[in-house]
Amino acid sequence: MSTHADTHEHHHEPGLQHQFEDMKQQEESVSIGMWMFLVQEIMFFGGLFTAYLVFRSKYPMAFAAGSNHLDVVMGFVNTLVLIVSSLTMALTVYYAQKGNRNMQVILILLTMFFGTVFLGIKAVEYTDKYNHGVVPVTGLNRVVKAPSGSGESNLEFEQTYAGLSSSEPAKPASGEHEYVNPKGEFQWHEFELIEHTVKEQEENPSAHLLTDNEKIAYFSNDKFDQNKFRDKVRIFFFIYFVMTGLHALHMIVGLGLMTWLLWKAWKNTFSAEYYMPVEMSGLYWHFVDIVWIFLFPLLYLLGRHFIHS
Amino acid sequence: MENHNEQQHEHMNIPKYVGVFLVLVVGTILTYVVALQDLDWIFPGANTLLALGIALTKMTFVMLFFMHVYWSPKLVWLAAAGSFFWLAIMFAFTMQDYLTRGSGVFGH
Amino acid sequence: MQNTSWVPLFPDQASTFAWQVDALYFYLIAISVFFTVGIVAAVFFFAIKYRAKEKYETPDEIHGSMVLETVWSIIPFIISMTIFLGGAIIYFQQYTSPPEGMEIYVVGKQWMWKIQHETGQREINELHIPVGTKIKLTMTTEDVIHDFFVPAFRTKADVVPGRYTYMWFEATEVGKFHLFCAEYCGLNHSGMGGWVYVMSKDDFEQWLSGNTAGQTPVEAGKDLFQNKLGCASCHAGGPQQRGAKLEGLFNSDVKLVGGQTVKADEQYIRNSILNPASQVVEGFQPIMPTFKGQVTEEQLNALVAYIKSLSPGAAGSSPGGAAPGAPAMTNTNAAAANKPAPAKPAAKPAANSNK
Amino acid sequence: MQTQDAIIPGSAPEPKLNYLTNGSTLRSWLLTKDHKRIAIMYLITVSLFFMMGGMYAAAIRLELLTPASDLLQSGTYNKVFTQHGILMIFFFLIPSIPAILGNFLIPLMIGAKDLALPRVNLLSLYIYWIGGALTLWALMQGGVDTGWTFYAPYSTTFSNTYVMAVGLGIFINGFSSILTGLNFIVTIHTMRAPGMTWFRLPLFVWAHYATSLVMILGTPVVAITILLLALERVAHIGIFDPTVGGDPILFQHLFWFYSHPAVYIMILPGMGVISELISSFSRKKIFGYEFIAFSSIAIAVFGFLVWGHHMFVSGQSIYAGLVFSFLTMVVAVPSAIKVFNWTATLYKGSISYDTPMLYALGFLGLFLIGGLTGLFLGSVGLTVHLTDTYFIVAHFHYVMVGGQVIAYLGGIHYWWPKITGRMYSEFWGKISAMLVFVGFNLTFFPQFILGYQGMPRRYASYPEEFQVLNIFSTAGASVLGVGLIMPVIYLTHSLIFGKKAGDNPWILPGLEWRTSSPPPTENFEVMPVVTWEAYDFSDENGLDIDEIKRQQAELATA
Ligand code: HEA
Ligand code: HEA
Ligand code: HEC
Ligand code: CUA
Ligand SMILES: [Cu+2]
Repeated sequence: MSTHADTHEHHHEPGLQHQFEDMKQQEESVSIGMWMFLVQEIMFFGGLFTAYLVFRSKYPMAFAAGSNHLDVVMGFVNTLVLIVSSLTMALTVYYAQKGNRNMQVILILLTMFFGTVFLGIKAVEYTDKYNHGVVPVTGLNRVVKAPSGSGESNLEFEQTYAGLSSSEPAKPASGEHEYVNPKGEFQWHEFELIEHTVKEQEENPSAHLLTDNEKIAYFSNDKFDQNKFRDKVRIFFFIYFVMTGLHALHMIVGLGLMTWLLWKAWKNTFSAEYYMPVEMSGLYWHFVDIVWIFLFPLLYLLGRHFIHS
Repeated sequence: MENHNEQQHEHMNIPKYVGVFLVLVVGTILTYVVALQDLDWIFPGANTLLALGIALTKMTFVMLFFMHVYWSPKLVWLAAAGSFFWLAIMFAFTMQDYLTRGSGVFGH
Repeated sequence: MQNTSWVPLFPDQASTFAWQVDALYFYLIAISVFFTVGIVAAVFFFAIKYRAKEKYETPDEIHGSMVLETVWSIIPFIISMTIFLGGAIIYFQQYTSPPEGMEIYVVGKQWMWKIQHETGQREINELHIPVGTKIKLTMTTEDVIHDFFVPAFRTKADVVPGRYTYMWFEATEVGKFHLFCAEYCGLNHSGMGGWVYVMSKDDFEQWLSGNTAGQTPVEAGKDLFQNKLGCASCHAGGPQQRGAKLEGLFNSDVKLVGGQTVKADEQYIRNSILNPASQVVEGFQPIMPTFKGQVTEEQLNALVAYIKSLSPGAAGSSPGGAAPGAPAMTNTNAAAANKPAPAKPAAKPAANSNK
Repeated sequence: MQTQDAIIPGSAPEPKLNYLTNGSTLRSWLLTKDHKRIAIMYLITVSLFFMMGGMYAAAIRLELLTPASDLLQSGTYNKVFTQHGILMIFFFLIPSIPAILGNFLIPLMIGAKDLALPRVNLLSLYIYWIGGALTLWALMQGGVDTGWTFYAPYSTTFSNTYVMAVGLGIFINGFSSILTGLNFIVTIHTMRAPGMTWFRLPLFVWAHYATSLVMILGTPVVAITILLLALERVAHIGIFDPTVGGDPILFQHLFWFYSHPAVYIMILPGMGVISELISSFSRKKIFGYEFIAFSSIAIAVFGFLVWGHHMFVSGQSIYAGLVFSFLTMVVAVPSAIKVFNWTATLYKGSISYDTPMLYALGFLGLFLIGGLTGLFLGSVGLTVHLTDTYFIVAHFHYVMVGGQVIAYLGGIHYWWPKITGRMYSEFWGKISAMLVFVGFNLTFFPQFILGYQGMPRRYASYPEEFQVLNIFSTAGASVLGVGLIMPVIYLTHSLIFGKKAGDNPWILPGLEWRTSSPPPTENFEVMPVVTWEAYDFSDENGLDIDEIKRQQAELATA
């Protein structure tokens, strides 16, 4: 495309690889390559979004319940943090194009700082989920001992367990829920909203409060079944963990990239002529931001309005 | 988006970056506030639709200005648009099955 | 009604769908032959006519023709639409159940078909139906996906865990037809099949009233063992054998997993059939499915009698009346797509399945 | 470099080193960034996987010789066909033409020094090796028995074989495919030589462009699907497991979203090869160049709209079934256009019958049958009867073996002199091509009949009335096996004993024929400038025919 057959005098430019004729060709190649990579990433997350879509349309109430359990404030703050980091990233590119080393270094550090804050908040959230026993994998939740005095038999565990789960939401005792979870299993005790909805639906059969699918999926022998509902909430949390987990993994890779950039910027590598690495890392960083822009409403906000109605 | 059209020929500068940033912040606050209102009276699912609308707008801003798609060659536009088109295919054709199950194949 | 020609080319036509599917098939064969013969003939003709007279000579250039391109895009498109329409019409019938008809419930399970008639009769790997009657199947599975396939009827449908699927057909021929499981379902997928018996309406009435008289318990047991219940698919001996050897079993001492030894009396045999997992023979996997609820008390007695007859030397004692027959499969007219509470996969050690 | 002289006067002297001789240490191979060396390393590994897959095929056919499952117990048989499918599809057929011939030839054909991202290219080879090694390890440990389609919930909850390890191997391998596709797209966009406009690109390049699109857009989805499957297996999370609210059909949607487009990854490159072969051996510009080029893109795009045709009886809605059936018919049309254009190219050509051309003609017939039987399967009412029977087995072997593998063999023969600088034995080449053709038809044609009869696939034992046709099939497979082993022998033999081929043995205008054989590491001594159309056999194509003939005569007497 932009090659010239006659000249071979191109070896003066920094960072030009042997297979290219000139910088322009190289930049174009790298940029297209990065965009193709992002396309690939979009499809990768796309599979998860499809799963989200399918299950949300199957079990909207369970998803709302699960979503309401998430900490909106943390999600909200995290969204802002990521947006700030996107701004600093964009400015990094801006200053790299200007060849301003100090600003680059400062902004990269800031970007990394906000990225780390994001991950930190995420870690707090995850720990919280661990403590509340809503990690959908058995064994990855906090093990809660039975109140002292209870025997060793499984039966007794189950009785305590059943008693708690069907009663009003477990009372906070010294900041913790008082439930029994010997194996670190998935826990779910919040049934007011759904039980309320079920009742309304039964009183008013023509209303569309539950979907046809839900009218089967949450019921056993025509009665609302907490266990079946719990399974569906568990699916929400599974999707939540896979999506945010994969997103966090991308953040970590992004931080790695930033470290490398920092090193390069420190050595003052970038200039108006050569700033591709910054620009490309920026594309990646913004992409990860965009994923979160969708995750926030889809995971944290989807059922909020039920609480307030 | 309209008010950014005149930037077509000049490059981004710091005030503009900050402007985009503010749009994103406002969008985030808006999406949060709106999520607390029950919009089901408009039509069921209005909340979700609105939330997605805001998210799409935010995404558009990030892509156009932070990722410089606005000034990029057609191929980049194509890649960006194409991948969302493909996502749409995946969603639409999967849901076309689920949403027509009731009266569908194995249904009575 | 088995096809007996040396190289059978077409399966029996035994349902109302069969001729339609066959007609579509012949239509497609005609199209295929037309295009294949046309193109292959053209290739041969060109290949001979225009073979290089001299190596590496250059013929005249031809660039292409818009007219031709249009023609050979539009014609295949039109033809393919006729194919689509034909298929769509048949498909619509196949998967839209008629309002009236005889309902039969089918449950797939690794690796057998359990069938229950509205009147309560239960069968395994066999389906008896009357000719000329619309049969509607309501199907599900206890474990993985299977597929109920009767080639002679030209129809099939997957059975999916966690929901019900439906299919229907109307048999047009009296006879015995293959029933296959067509969706891969694990170890004994190829053994998961049996027969569909299409009977005249009178015969079917006879069958419904359970008139299979004239057999001794041993004969009846043998029939159950080899055909009706599919025990032989595991216990037949030979390299396929996955189940324990039953010849000489009666009154012998059996070593169980866990070191215990028990005497194989009637009670033991009975228990092996109803609760196979409770006493697993050493050296075997606990794969034998339970037959609780699928065999009646008389059938159980017949089976025990038959298994005893495999050990001629052992002293016989008459099978005693034990607990009354267990209730049927729980699969009654539950709401469509209601979860049929599939059995948990039998004792899968977590360590194993995590590979 | 005599051919270059015609374009650029005063070019460089005869190259001393070619890509094979430029460095002979193991390190110089393993750390190479040269696309040609990477292609050779792919060739070797991919062939090994093909042989393994072939041995599994032999085991399948031997077992099916008799109705009972006597040679292999059903447990073993299940593993055998699963591993046959997995190795053949993910580790042989998908990388076959793109990673070997595409890798080797795309830079040569567009006049570039290398692919745009050589390090990414090497990375993709390593990823392929890692994924392959992991899979092989899992097969040695005990293998996997889920079928290559990994349907849930069998794969997630019931199978106690090495599903995770094999899944991980395929997951990793997927990224090799993604990176190759990415590299091709970038290369085709930015690395074309001056004058090499889009519509001067050989159709082989167009086909690879389309293939790459599918690789980038489809492969990530199967990656995430396998990831979910693995999570379901370890954590019993309920996304595919119906006992806790999951949906096994969702797995099928996600799987086929990739795997139907993937069948076009498995045929488009072959179609690219055939376009080259038919044009070259009729010595004519291909008929309807633009139509063939755009039909590749159309296949890639429409290929994403039809995945539900694998799920007609799975429990998806009647409406979805009809839509997918309709679109399946639409996607067949671009393939039809290609077939007609290839046939028309022969018209008034100057056709010679070297081995590659025999393969090309074989492809035409076999792909035709394979594709037309695809229409049987796309017609939903008929598929209800045909699905999961041997009819499908026959269909996909016709398109995959009769199509892509035959094209691959044709391509290997055709470019063998370019790749190695040596000529293979025409005599043995022709014999083997014919054995493959006959053996192939004998193996798989009876399976159409078996399928319509109702013999289900993945059966270790089958009712006796199906035996006769199965015997035919097994007999055919042995002929096919012999036909396929022969090239391994005579091609290897030719490496040392073959005649020197010369730079342009078939006297063709393509850019890849205008450099030396084997090409130098930098591909061209002098960067070419393209002034001719694709497949230009006229006098304006800048070839010095007399010089080429002189070189050939020299080689003949030497
Ligand atoms: C290289 C791989 C390849 C290719 C190219 C194709 C091509 C096609 N395939 Fe195939 N297919 C597979 C590989 C492939 N397939 C595999 C591996 C499976 C099984 C997977 C599994 O379950 O394990 C499968 C299964 C499969 C099914 C699912 C069957 C089932 O499980 O129920 C269907 C259904 O529609 C189908 C259809 C088609 C169609 C319509 C085409 C079309 O693209 C074909 C187009 C070509 C032509 C039509 C020929 C040329 C045309 C003419 C000469 C003109 C005449 C044309 C008209 C009149 C339209 N295929
Ligand atoms: C690229 C894909 C590909 C290729 C090339 C082949 C090649 C062959 N396949 Fe395969 N096949 C599949 C893909 C492929 N297959 C898939 C995806 C399935 C479905 C799996 C599933 O259900 O999950 C399948 C299933 C399948 C079945 C059905 C099994 C069943 O459902 O029960 C059968 C049965 O005949 C079969 C046979 C053959 C034969 C005889 C060949 C022959 O063409 C092979 C000939 C090749 C060789 C013999 C190797 C070449 C030889 C050498 C390089 C020399 C060294 C070799 C020896 C010394 C032996 N295949
Ligand atoms: C899926 C395979 C399978 C089927 C079908 C099957 N069995 Fe079994 N059977 C086994 C296996 C494996 C064992 C050994 C392990 C055990 O005891 O559970 C066994 C054990 C037994 C035993 C105890 C044998 C001993 O040596 O102590 C009896 C009796 C028996 N089966 C009878 C039957 C009868 C009667 C039927 C049919 C109604 C039947 N089986 C169907 C697999 C099967
Ligand atoms: Cu059940 Cu296959
Ligand atoms: Cu397909």
